[in-house]
Amino acid sequence: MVVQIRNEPFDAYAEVQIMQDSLEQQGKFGATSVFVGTMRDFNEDESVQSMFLEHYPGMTEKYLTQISQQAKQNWPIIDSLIIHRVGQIEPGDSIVLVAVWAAHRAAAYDANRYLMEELKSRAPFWKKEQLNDGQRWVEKNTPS
Amino acid sequence: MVVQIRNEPFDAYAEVQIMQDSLEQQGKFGATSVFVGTMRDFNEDESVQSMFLEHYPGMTEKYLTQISQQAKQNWPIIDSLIIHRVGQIEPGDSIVLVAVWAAHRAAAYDANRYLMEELKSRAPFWKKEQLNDGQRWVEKNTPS
Amino acid sequence: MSIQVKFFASLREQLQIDEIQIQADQAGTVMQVWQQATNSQAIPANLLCAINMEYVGLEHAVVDGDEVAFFPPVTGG
Amino acid sequence: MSIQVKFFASLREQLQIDEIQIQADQAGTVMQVWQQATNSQAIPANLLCAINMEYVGLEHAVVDGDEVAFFPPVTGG
Repeated sequence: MVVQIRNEPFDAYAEVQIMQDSLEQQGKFGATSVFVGTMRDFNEDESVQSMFLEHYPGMTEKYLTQISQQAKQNWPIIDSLIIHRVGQIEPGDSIVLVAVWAAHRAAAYDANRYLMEELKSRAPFWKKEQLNDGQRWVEKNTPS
Repeated sequence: MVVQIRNEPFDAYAEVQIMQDSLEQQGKFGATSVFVGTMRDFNEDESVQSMFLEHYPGMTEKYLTQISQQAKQNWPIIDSLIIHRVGQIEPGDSIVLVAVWAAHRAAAYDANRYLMEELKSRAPFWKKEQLNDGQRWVEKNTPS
Repeated sequence: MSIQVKFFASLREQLQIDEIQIQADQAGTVMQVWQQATNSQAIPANLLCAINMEYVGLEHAVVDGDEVAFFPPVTGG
Repeated sequence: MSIQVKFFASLREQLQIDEIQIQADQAGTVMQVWQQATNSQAIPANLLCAINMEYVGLEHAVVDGDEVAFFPPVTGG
């Protein structure tokens, strides 16, 4: 179970491969579900130049660890990985990566989506978008 | 929309990255959902040495293309990728990769799972497992 | 009327037929193709059928030049 | 009683307070911490509160040494 906050761009699929290669239970996982959230260059009909992602150091890690533990209690999963960017972010950069390894697909899919929904609704991160003519805080996340 | 049948091992996450880099709509996808099915070294309480994956050439590609088109009709997705192995497969090899790119996460998750469920229930592939003491056809897939 | 018939996986092994071409004097159904191609062997539970690579039922009509396939439940993914 | 109070994101900008330490004579609630730290500014709709990095409600009790945080709805992921 790995949770990381990153200040620099990261290569999401390379990270999945690195963690997968390090799993002790090689040959035991039949299903891997991966979600990657990527910064878009527009939002709510406006072009977005870049973004600053603020977080609450300490609480983010604590919260993401708690939901990772909860996922492991709720579903028969083997392991999970969450990486989340903070700081200055450019369009095309990965913002969030969630990966879940399990023997079978239902647990992998369900736990992955649970982690993303919990992260989106409660993890203390805040986005501020730089537009052509100023900046704005994103006010709320969409519920699904 | 890409559908491929492969006779040789493939690097699932590298394939996702290659397809992603080739998408015309850079900066437009905010959500990528990836599922990878991997060969396990046991099944139904028995150790499995390797596996042979038979398919119906022509019908598999046709069927996978149909469900990819259906996914694009059902959800606001940007693109999708399906790669499926056939032939002789070893534990740890990727069997199937499904990736879906969308603006938002609900469409990416839902379309990905739809593709996997349709693939599992109807795509003409058949697995024959090599055990320690002989071989056996896998009789049916689990429904979820 | 000429029909190409294919069998896959465990069904191919049981029947020991990979592919066979059958001739018929008149139009028929997938069921009749099965009977002619297998010498009327019992139809397995959960048998799946396709004409020209599209799923069909046993009562579906077959026409000259069709490719008919029979196979067990699929186990890909 | 000494309480560390933190504000994040748009709330931090509006109040122009990043972090402040407040002293209180007696035990109180998160609501009272808000009032003391902000000079009783109106409580924003959808305000979120945490004590020691765990979500709590405004009526939750605060004890000496607690870290209390206030922030707007989260927008990560």
